[in-house]
Amino acid sequence: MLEQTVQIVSNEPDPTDLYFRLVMSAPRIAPLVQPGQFVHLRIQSIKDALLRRPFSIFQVSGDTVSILYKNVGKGTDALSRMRPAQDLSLIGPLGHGFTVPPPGGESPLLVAGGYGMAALYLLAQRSPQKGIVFVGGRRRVDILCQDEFQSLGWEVRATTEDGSHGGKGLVTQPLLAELRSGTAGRKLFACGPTPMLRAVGRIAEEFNLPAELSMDEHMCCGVGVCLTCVIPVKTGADWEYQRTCTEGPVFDSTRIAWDANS
Amino acid sequence: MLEQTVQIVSNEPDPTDLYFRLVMSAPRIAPLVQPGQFVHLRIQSIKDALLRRPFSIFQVSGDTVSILYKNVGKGTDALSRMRPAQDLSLIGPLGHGFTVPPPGGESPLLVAGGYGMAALYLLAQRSPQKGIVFVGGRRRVDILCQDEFQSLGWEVRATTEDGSHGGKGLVTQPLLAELRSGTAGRKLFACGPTPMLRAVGRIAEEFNLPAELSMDEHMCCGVGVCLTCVIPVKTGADWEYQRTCTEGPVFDSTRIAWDANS
Amino acid sequence: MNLSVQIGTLKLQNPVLVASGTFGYGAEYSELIDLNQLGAVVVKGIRLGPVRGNPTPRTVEVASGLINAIGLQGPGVDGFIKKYWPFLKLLKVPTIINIWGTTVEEYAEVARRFDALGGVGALELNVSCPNIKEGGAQFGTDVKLLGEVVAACRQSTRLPLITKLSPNVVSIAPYARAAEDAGSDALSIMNSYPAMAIDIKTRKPSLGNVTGGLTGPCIKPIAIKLVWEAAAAVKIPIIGMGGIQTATDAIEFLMAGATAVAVGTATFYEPRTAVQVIAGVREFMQSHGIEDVRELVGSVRAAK
Amino acid sequence: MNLSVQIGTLKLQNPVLVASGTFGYGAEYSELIDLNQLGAVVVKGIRLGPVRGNPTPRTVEVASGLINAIGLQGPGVDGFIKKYWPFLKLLKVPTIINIWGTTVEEYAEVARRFDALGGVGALELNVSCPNIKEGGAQFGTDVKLLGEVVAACRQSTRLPLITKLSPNVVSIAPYARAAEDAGSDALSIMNSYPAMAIDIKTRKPSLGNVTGGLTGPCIKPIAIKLVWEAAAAVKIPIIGMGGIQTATDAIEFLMAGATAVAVGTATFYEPRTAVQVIAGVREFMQSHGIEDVRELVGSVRAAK
Ligand SMILES: Cc1cc2nc3c(=O)[nH]c(=O)nc-3n(C[C@H](O)[C@H](O)[C@H](O)COP(=O)(O)OP(=O)(O)OC[C@H]3O[C@@H](n4cnc5c(N)ncnc54)[C@H](O)[C@@H]3O)c2cc1C
Ligand SMILES: Cc1cc2nc3c(=O)[nH]c(=O)nc-3n(C[C@H](O)[C@H](O)[C@H](O)COP(=O)(O)OP(=O)(O)OC[C@H]3O[C@@H](n4cnc5c(N)ncnc54)[C@H](O)[C@@H]3O)c2cc1C
Ligand SMILES: Cc1cc2nc3c(=O)[nH]c(=O)nc-3n(C[C@H](O)[C@H](O)[C@H](O)COP(=O)(O)O)c2cc1C
Ligand SMILES: Cc1cc2nc3c(=O)[nH]c(=O)nc-3n(C[C@H](O)[C@H](O)[C@H](O)COP(=O)(O)O)c2cc1C
Ligand code: FES
Ligand code: FES
Repeated sequence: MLEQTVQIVSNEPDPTDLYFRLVMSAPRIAPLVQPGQFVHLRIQSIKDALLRRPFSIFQVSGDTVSILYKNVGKGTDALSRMRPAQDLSLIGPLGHGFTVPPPGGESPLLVAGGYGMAALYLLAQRSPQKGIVFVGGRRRVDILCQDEFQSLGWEVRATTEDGSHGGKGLVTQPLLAELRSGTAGRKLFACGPTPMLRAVGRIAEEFNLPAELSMDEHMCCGVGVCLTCVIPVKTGADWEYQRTCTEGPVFDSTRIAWDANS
Repeated sequence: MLEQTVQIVSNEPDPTDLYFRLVMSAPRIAPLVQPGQFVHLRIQSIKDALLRRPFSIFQVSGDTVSILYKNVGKGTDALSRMRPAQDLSLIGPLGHGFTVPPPGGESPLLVAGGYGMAALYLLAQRSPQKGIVFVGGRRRVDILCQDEFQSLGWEVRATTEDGSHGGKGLVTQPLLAELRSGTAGRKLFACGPTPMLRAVGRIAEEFNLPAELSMDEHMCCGVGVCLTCVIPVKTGADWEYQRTCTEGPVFDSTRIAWDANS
Repeated sequence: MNLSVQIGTLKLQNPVLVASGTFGYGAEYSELIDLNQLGAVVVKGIRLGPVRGNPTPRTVEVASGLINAIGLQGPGVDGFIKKYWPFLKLLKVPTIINIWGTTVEEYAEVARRFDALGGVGALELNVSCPNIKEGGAQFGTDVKLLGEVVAACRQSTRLPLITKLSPNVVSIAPYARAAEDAGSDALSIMNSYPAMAIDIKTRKPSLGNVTGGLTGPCIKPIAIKLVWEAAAAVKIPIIGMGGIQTATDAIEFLMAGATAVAVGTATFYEPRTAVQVIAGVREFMQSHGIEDVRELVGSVRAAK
Repeated sequence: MNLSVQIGTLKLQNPVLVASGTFGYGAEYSELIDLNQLGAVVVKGIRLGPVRGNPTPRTVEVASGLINAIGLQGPGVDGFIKKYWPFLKLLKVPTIINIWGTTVEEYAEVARRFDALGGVGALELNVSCPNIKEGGAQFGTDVKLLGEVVAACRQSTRLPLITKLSPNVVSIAPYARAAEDAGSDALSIMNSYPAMAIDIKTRKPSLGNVTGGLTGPCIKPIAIKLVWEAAAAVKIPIIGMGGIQTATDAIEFLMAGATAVAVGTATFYEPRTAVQVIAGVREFMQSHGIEDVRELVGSVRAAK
């Protein structure tokens, strides 16, 4: 974990101006990155707002680290207005990421919702086994980096809720179809909105498969001191709150005490 | 008084990057301006700070209004980073300005300290009588628009505290010298830091001359509702607080109750 | 679509007011906004006689806020009636008069005077100005005194009475109830919070009065909490204020339990804030299919 | 040039601490800053047994600030000693332990346990957490209970005792004096201020706990005022905190009467804040020819 002032190399919108790819020059941080880790960015130009914003590390290439973000609010909006050569303060890499499947190990099935795809790219890239990535979104624009995954030699099965791209429906439907055709030696890796993660957790349980889920919780410090980002995690018969920024964001799905908090 | 979103035409620093001339396109406001009035600018890019900042109107030309400002803090610093074509919200023209000498009336002597010169330019331009402008500053760079005043046909007598330009000393020294050579039909108009204004007030009293002083008080609303910007003003034998943003900034020097507040 | 709300017997065309002390006596902003669009105009605090106010500096800007120590400068009842009432009484929207005194009797007398004036929309009792030594604040932080001052005003006027509570208390509920029990028709929450700043260059307090009252967006989270608690404690309507800049802020207050809101400090930097807030509330209602603004009031608690 | 200050018998190499709950148990930030540069490390509040904490969401960002309702999640005394103490006891700078309980006896017992541990720099009694129903806050808003809890801890330990006062009172002076009279060696001012936010999209409180505590730059003017008032009321040193982001902020607290300061929320967005503040205070002293940081303490009042 380092704090570094990084320079923006590029900050490109998709055709709908909704998702952006931000490439930063971060030579000391790039070599340390593990799949599923994130960076914590300070966006100085947000009016009145102080906190950093967490983003999964999308790609690492030489000295650069990139993220793929959605413009959803004041921080991401201010970020979207930043230009090459401007500076950002970055803390990273942070968090406990995905377990890269060992050579000859389980065959990975990735499940992504929306910008969750970004968090899975490095895993796909570094996994010795190629597998299938199931991606879902509301509309066509929410299916983010299908080409990149395909270039890595992965099969992509896309679904959209409005049917504008791939199958119509939820990402878990083609996943279920695939698992019904055989589960031996499979492992699930998922990142996306909490309801999707929960559904993937249930499917893993049903098919008795291992699954690693990258949890999406609001964060504040990003380094484990403030205890904002906790989720209930089983400890024997009981449960406790653990931090998604340090113990996570990736948790083994069997450890999550989904109903503890309600 | 209007509130208008105005576009920046230019925002040029002097060679020392300390003073800036900001020209704005403000077609509805420009025709209304009287000498000594000011505008109240909202600088959206100041981090965490909310209030508008007041600046004397320096020049009016066609559809444009300009100010001459010194970079002294977070607001003026943010302003100095703004570029042509960017927008500002402006309220103006505000305040009660200088009385333009009537044709054939008193011969005006202007006294300016630092950016106080900006507030006096329109008066010099619109005055049917030309006169002398006494300008003072700490260093050469603080003598701001000598050329412009000379182009209007005014005589400029500059003093700097360090002697790097004009006479060495305070602006009141050449003023006193001039008044000792004759006072008949003279009137003083001054804008600058409070100690200078006070000295000018004393001189006016000593020589029994009329004087209009543009008072420099911290402002908040700029339009007379918050009662931030008050100075003690004589009312018969007593005094009351009056607003520099509405009753002022220009006051007749004999009306100011300098010692009331202490 | 209904935006109107009721404060005691006073009907407001919409729930967005301006806060006392941030809108002068109405006329000042009339060149910049159409006052008749507001829910009501609330004027700067008035006591019986004229008040000179505090020495300068009187305000200082802080992070997302402002500290002020104006010291309730004002013309007194007679000065107000002479100078400002002729303009205000012609407005189509009601004028709410913010009043204060240094004794219970003075409050009551000022109330009587405005009752006699005729045409006043309501009286707002300021028992919570932190910037005056001899008045205001002690009434707002002593439950018994608060009850007395409200009761005395209640006996002096039939105008709707709004009590403006002090935020500077351990718990606001007893004060809210004391005002309700003494006959207040509504509560205003909150006034500014006691605060201070120092200029490290001059090594002096930034304000002539040393301490002042904090307002602006920085206090909104405190104000929301106080409105939330007071709304659970009383049945009378609450006018919520503290840091409102946008319709979102205003709706937050309504959902917390306020029946109306007031825009204060934001007017200083964006004079059109109150009218923008009205438009924004209307838009929100439209896009959410809300027929009556009163459906929003307290809707967070209702949803629990 | 002297930067060191004294809190009871505890000598600090400089007056800049980190605030409890914003620095975990020290180790977390050790990769980003050199902890041995700090005046002291102050750890997250600890009670006798482990505490699960509040449901999420636990923090929400507001204008120039943060509201938190963590609910004092923690490992309890034994868990802390096992998991975090081995790291902390090796630091060259002292560790101050922030403690709390739900009864006077529990406070005293926790104090005894840390007294017995050996090597602790000081204890900070948190009597002011707004986010726990059964504990904390009621001790901070009741002068008598406050005196009792401080006295009980005083009898349980010879470690320097710092009482962290609640800002949520009408006047802080009586509380400051009660803590001093009961044997507290110093005061910490201030804890977070009760606050709330609502998400108008979901129509729910933004925090799982409904209400929380406001911190960050937005509360600095409130904190400065409280330090200013407390400093006039007591002779014991004050640790000032609330919204410190820069050396200028820290110096403002010192001038108001604080002997030391703590950086809280700012660490979350700028982990190096505390070390930057130390460097900035040193620079200010240099450029103003100040030999001893204690010359700054209370220098605004002294200048009056
Ligand atoms: C570990 C982690 C990895 C992330 N990776 C990515 C990524 O690769 N790409 C990406 O676009 N976003 C990612 N996010 C989400 C991203 O952090 C938020 O979208 C961002 O902080 C919103 O900031 P804002 O100021 O624009 O929005 P705000 O104005 O603060 O909020 C706008 C909306 O976003 C919601 N929001 C705020 N924080 C989060 C959050 N942490 N998760 C979900 N919703 C949130 C708010 O509740 C609100 O509805 C990640 C979050 C976490 C915790
Ligand atoms: C009627 C009027 C006309 C003015 N005309 C001009 C002008 O033509 N050109 C120009 O450069 N400036 C002018 N000023 C001053 C200008 O408003 C301030 O310099 C500006 O507001 C500082 O903002 P800031 O955010 O940069 O400084 P801040 O960071 O707010 O403060 C920096 C320093 O400036 C001081 N300061 C703040 N406000 C004022 C003020 N009103 N007067 C003096 N000092 C202040 C502060 O005390 C502080 O020491 C005028 C002020 C008034 C009241
Ligand atoms: C400069 C100023 C003057 C004020 N004067 C009064 C007053 O005379 N009477 C009163 O009850 N409240 C007064 N207030 C308090 C406001 O009415 C309001 O309660 C407070 O500012 C909170 O709202 P805001 O954060 O939107 O400003 C004043 C506030 C400010 C900033
Ligand atoms: C997330 C968070 C957790 C906190 N936890 C504690 C705590 O355990 N004990 C305590 O006494 N204060 C706690 N505080 C209060 C801080 O120590 C400090 O008093 C307050 O944050 C004001 O300083 P700041 O504005 O610099 O943050 C906490 C504050 C925050 C933001
Ligand atoms: S975000 Fe602070 S502990 Fe995880
Ligand atoms: S600045 Fe508000 S009255 Fe003058």
